[in-house]
Amino acid sequence: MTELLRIEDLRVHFQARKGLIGTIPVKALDGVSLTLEKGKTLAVVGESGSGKTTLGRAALRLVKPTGGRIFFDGEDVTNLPDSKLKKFRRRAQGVFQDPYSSLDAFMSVSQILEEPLAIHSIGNARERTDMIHHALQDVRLSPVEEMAAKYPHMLSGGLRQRVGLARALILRPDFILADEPVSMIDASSRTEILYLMRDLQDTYGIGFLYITHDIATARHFSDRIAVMYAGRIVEIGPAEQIVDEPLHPYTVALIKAVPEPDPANRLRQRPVIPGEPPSPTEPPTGCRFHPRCPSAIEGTCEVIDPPLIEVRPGHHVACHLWPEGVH
Amino acid sequence: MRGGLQTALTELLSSTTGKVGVTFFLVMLLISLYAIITNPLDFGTRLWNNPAAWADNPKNVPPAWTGIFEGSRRVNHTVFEASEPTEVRNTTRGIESVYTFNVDYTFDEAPTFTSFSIQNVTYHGSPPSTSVSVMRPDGRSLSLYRFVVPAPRNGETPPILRYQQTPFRVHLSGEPSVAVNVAQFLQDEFQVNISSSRLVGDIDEAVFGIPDTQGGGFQPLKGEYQIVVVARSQNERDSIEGVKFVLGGSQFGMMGTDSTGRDLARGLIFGFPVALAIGLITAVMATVIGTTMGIISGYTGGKTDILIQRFSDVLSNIPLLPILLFLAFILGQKLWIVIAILIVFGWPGMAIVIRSMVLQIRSGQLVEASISLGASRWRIMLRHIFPQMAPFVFAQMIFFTPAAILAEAGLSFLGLGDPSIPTWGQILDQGFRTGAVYVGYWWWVMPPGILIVLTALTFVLIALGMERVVDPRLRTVRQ
Amino acid sequence: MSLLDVRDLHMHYATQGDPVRAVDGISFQLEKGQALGIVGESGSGKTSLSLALMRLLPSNATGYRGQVVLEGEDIVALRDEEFRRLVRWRKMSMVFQGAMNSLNPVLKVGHQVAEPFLEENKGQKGKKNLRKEAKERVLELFDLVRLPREAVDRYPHELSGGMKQRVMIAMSLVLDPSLVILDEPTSALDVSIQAQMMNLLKDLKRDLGISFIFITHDIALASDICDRIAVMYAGEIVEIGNAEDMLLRPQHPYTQKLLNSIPRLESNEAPQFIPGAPPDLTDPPTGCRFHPRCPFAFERCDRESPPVFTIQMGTNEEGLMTRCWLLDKEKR
Amino acid sequence: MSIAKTLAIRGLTLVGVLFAVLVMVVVSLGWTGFSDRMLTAIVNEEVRGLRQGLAQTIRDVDEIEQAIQEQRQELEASYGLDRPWLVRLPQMIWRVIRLDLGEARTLKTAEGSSSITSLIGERLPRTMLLVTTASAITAVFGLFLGVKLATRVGSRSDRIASLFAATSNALPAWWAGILMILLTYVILSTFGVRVFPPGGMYSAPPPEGGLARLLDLLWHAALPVITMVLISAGSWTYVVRTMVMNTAQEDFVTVARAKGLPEGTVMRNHILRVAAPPILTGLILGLASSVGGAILTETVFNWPGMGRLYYDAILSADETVVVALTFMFTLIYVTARFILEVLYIVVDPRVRYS
Repeated sequence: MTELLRIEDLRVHFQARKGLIGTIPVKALDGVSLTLEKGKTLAVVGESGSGKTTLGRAALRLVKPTGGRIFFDGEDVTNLPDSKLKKFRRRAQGVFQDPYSSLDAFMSVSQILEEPLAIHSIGNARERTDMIHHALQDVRLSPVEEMAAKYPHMLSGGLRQRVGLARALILRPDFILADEPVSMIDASSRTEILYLMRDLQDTYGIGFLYITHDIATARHFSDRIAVMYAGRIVEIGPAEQIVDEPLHPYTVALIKAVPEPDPANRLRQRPVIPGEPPSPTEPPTGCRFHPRCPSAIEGTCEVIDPPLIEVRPGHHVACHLWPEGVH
Repeated sequence: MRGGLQTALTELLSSTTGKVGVTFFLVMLLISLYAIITNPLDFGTRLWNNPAAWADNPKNVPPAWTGIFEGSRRVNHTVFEASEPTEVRNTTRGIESVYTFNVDYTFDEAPTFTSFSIQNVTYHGSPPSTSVSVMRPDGRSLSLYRFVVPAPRNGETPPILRYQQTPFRVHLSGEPSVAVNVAQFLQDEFQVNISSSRLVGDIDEAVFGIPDTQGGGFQPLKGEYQIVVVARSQNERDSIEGVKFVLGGSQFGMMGTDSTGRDLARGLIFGFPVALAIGLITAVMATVIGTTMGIISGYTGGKTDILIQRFSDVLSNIPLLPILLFLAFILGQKLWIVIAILIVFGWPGMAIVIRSMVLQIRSGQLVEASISLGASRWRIMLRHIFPQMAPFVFAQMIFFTPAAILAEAGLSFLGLGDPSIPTWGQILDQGFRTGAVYVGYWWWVMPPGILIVLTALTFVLIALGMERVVDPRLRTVRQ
Repeated sequence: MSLLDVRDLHMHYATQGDPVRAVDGISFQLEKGQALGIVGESGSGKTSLSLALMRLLPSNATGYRGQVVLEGEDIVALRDEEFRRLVRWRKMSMVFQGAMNSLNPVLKVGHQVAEPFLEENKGQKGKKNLRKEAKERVLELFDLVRLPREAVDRYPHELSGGMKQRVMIAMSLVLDPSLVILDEPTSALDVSIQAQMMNLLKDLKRDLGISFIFITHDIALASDICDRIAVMYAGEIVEIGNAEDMLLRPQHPYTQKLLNSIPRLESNEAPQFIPGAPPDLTDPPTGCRFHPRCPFAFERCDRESPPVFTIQMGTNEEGLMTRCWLLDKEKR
Repeated sequence: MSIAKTLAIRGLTLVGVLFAVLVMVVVSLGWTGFSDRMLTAIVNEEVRGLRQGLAQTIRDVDEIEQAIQEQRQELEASYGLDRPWLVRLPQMIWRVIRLDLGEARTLKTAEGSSSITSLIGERLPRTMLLVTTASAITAVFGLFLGVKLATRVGSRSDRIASLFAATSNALPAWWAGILMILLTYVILSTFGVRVFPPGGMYSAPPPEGGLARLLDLLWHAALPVITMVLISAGSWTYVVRTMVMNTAQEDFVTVARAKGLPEGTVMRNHILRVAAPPILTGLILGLASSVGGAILTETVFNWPGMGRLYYDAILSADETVVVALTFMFTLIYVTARFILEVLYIVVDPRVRYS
């Protein structure tokens, strides 16, 4: 397996205003490391404020990292100036959460799909039309001619998101960041988009960074899962292992919080973690999950920040409960 | 839906207010074209503010059409002009060129004045003389006025030219020699004894009437009059090119006249292109600058943003009217200066709104998506951000237009208009300052005001028609 | 007698063309202390149904008709003012979708919760006493929904999304209604907060004996609290029954597909999707409205609208009520 | 951003506005040579007076010339003409900022004082009388009508009101004033009805007695006030209507209705309370800018207020008065803006806490 994207100790801090003149750092990402292999999908699962979206934006170099390194296909792109990013931009694409605001409402589908080709000066008018039609076929938007002439507001959320996918696809990228691509789409059509993404991955060998709050879709549509909490990765490993045998108490809670359609549900209370996620301006000391953790070890968890250690092959967790690994 | 501007136009034409506004606008555009084609560009200095150009017009008279509503017939303003004599007689006393003008006098009152003028006189030898007399319907004939063209000055050699630029013009109604002649006439024909000095002012009543038996006044005498002008010269090469007799009306043209006799209709028509130019130039410039600054400020951020933001904050917080008045006064009453000031104080408000819109758009995912495609910041600003704001910008521009027109009109009304370019505001100002309002010369103050309001309203209506484009909440609900 | 008996309820929206048939002949019953889930995709008319029940008719609503019998009284027949005074919040209240926009940004949340109470008891006691009583009531409710007491003096923007939703729940309970309509009460919340909220609702249902109508697009979430589940499609209820039957033995192809589309955590079974999109409600398909997307559709489905077939499951006497021609044993 | 910071930035901006206006005024006076021309004219005027006086006492022409030269230099020095405007005018700014406004050349108060401070003291209340009365009437009228219309958006009355608003937006104040004079004074008086006087502040001679004088004042103020109301009521109503309409579409208003609150309570507590800050903004801004707009109305109605004073000062090229009044107009406007910022914070908790 060859590595496509490697992120090392990535930090993204923003400045928030506080008081009359003071500012305070918001640590959206605070030391995240991960790798994505070519043609594979890594899901990043977390709740709002966990930093998963910032991670995705940093991976596409939409925000400048405060610290750490980003390697794309072996090349360090962490601090490349905008002028030298064009090659990277051609190979790394994004599909964004909001199918309503991520497409230009004043452009037709064919104009939207022509944008990337125009930006990178690819093909002549004829070739571009062919490429556009091909991309539309790829995302199963048919009839192609008819769809190309439509404007975004004529399409449903699901169809718009396919246009977004086609736009990302038309440059034949090696990497696509999919930031909550289905969270604003009806449950019944979510699966369809996710299957489509998987088919495209199989056809073109694209590596996906799939950012989601929904661990259930992550289980079915990714190879590995990283669970984020308060700007950190708390657990990362093979998708099925993470869901079937979660190690971090937060992962456990997250999985238990997801309702499955079961008539017995209503007769029992759901095990939940109390409280709300911490403010990113003042994260708790030690393990950031400790104030909400049911298994917090007093004297340890609030003091020592647990490192991410490999407890099983390819399965890392940052928790004091697993000091030596699982055997 | 293709492009923001086209959406805006479609939406605009689908609303009633929009349709009315656009129709008004097109009519105004046509009138403006007509005004520009039919008038010299230095209309203001050459005609409008040149009293000589309006000397033959009656002063302060209402529009001709108002006569319809009157019980008695008022005098139509009539100008009789001839460049060729009706008849040339060779007499013992010289060559007599006779110019006759027939007047069908059916009015219930005397003319407001009568005047006589000649132009382009050429003579060789002794100067020609002219005389004006009237043949009345009652068969009586009255010799009014006699005039001898001034003799050559020392050193002048024939041909002697006179009255080339400005015609020789005599206001018969106020001319003492005419009064003497008329007094004589009254004495001879009606045995009415009025001294010539008392008759001045009543000359036209006497000429076009018969003395009242009871009072001291005159009754208008209706019927065919003939004005006979005889020019007598001694040389057959002598010539008079323009002979003019004006029967001063008590009503005039489409819009009446002001206190200097100016044809208000012409001034009002000329006001159309001026008002449109003021409004559109100001609005286009202010919106273009405002939009550019707003987009740059919002998208670039950082120091540029703070600089533009503070600058426009300061400018937009300045109370406009006092400053406008002050600057127009100090920098001189030039239209372009007024337009420049309006632009300078107009764009910041626009820039502030555009900036906040850009910030909103920038926080949306479209910009992020475009960056990740590799688009340059200029491409994003031009292709993605600007089109989204285009309808709003367009609407703002339309909204700005009446504001500029009203501001200029206000300034003109305070006497700070550009005298070389007449505007509706200036006409109103003159009407107000000469007291036209208090004596009820409505035709002087109403039409320019109505035109200002109509013009402003045109743009307000168009802007209202675009409300739906600008405020998405009002767009037709899509299910 | 059921707590709520809805019979043939309609509400359409006027458009420039044909009306949108958002609620098109809905009938169901709800027993006291029970929770009924109304599940459907967006555009199925489920939110319109809640507005129709609360009689919060949008300005372009037309054809509002049918019967809504609440505690024995047909509230559709009431005049607007009577409905406001007698029914709203007193018998039936609602927790709206999107707590962030449902609270007035310039009023303290405590006051907003107390408002219906103050209105209800207006003029009965001294102003001061009423204020005090209202405050006590609000504090009691805040305890009940597990909100910190000091939150009463906060403005909405000072609270997190979860806290705002708790405020909304407290508000819905202030006049002790017998029925609370919950319209996607957790859809904007994170899963862990959502789970907290569902636990709270379960407690309230058990402790206060309140009946819920729980509106959601997520049938799994509905299973968390609902005794009965109704599935809506294109303005109609296509299947309704108790939670066991609906979740384990659904008869309507749409319900089956809806269940299959959920990615399961506990099994490796791959989720399925329903091809196509929900129909345009200004011009719904002829016959069964689901037939263009239905894998089992046959000729009759296109022609005739299926009636309700009641299927006895043996587990209980009530059974499933399903609108599908597949269940027509005789004429198949 | 904290409130203190927001207010500080706003305050600084507004001080910047004052400063910018003064600099602009001074630069345009100096750079165009206007100031020099005006001052030279004054000096020449005084010198001519001097020459006449000297001619009677001194015989020798050269002696006179010399004496006059000395006097002229003294005068020029006292007016600052011996220094370039870049040096002279900043002192003027500094004086004005300290509210030491100086003396008017020809304009005087009724008591004969030519101090600009007392001129403003005399004129400002008269302007405020017009402006505040008109604004109060407009505000009340607009609020009632606007709220009414917002409840029936799209109805016939709504459309009529929109049209009225559009027209009133397009109606210049001074022309409306002229129309008013034409209508009430000219036309009605031809039928022998004397409704309102066409201008001025008191009848000539003013009636004796406090009450009679007050009534006379109000009688004279009526026409200008009606005019001001007429031109601002339309757009104001429309603004209120739109704000109320926008707020009424918010979700929390639906919630308030669902709570069974009576329509009146919903309107008061949930719609108006939320729409109040922008409405208040509009009101105060309208008030502040109508002080400047009063220049036109006061000119039409010959009302001796601040606006008329400014106009007269400009016509008589009284530099000191123009600078002082420009500063005052800006000061009033800027103060109103600042009060607005503070009020906003009081009214809207969202601003207070964010």
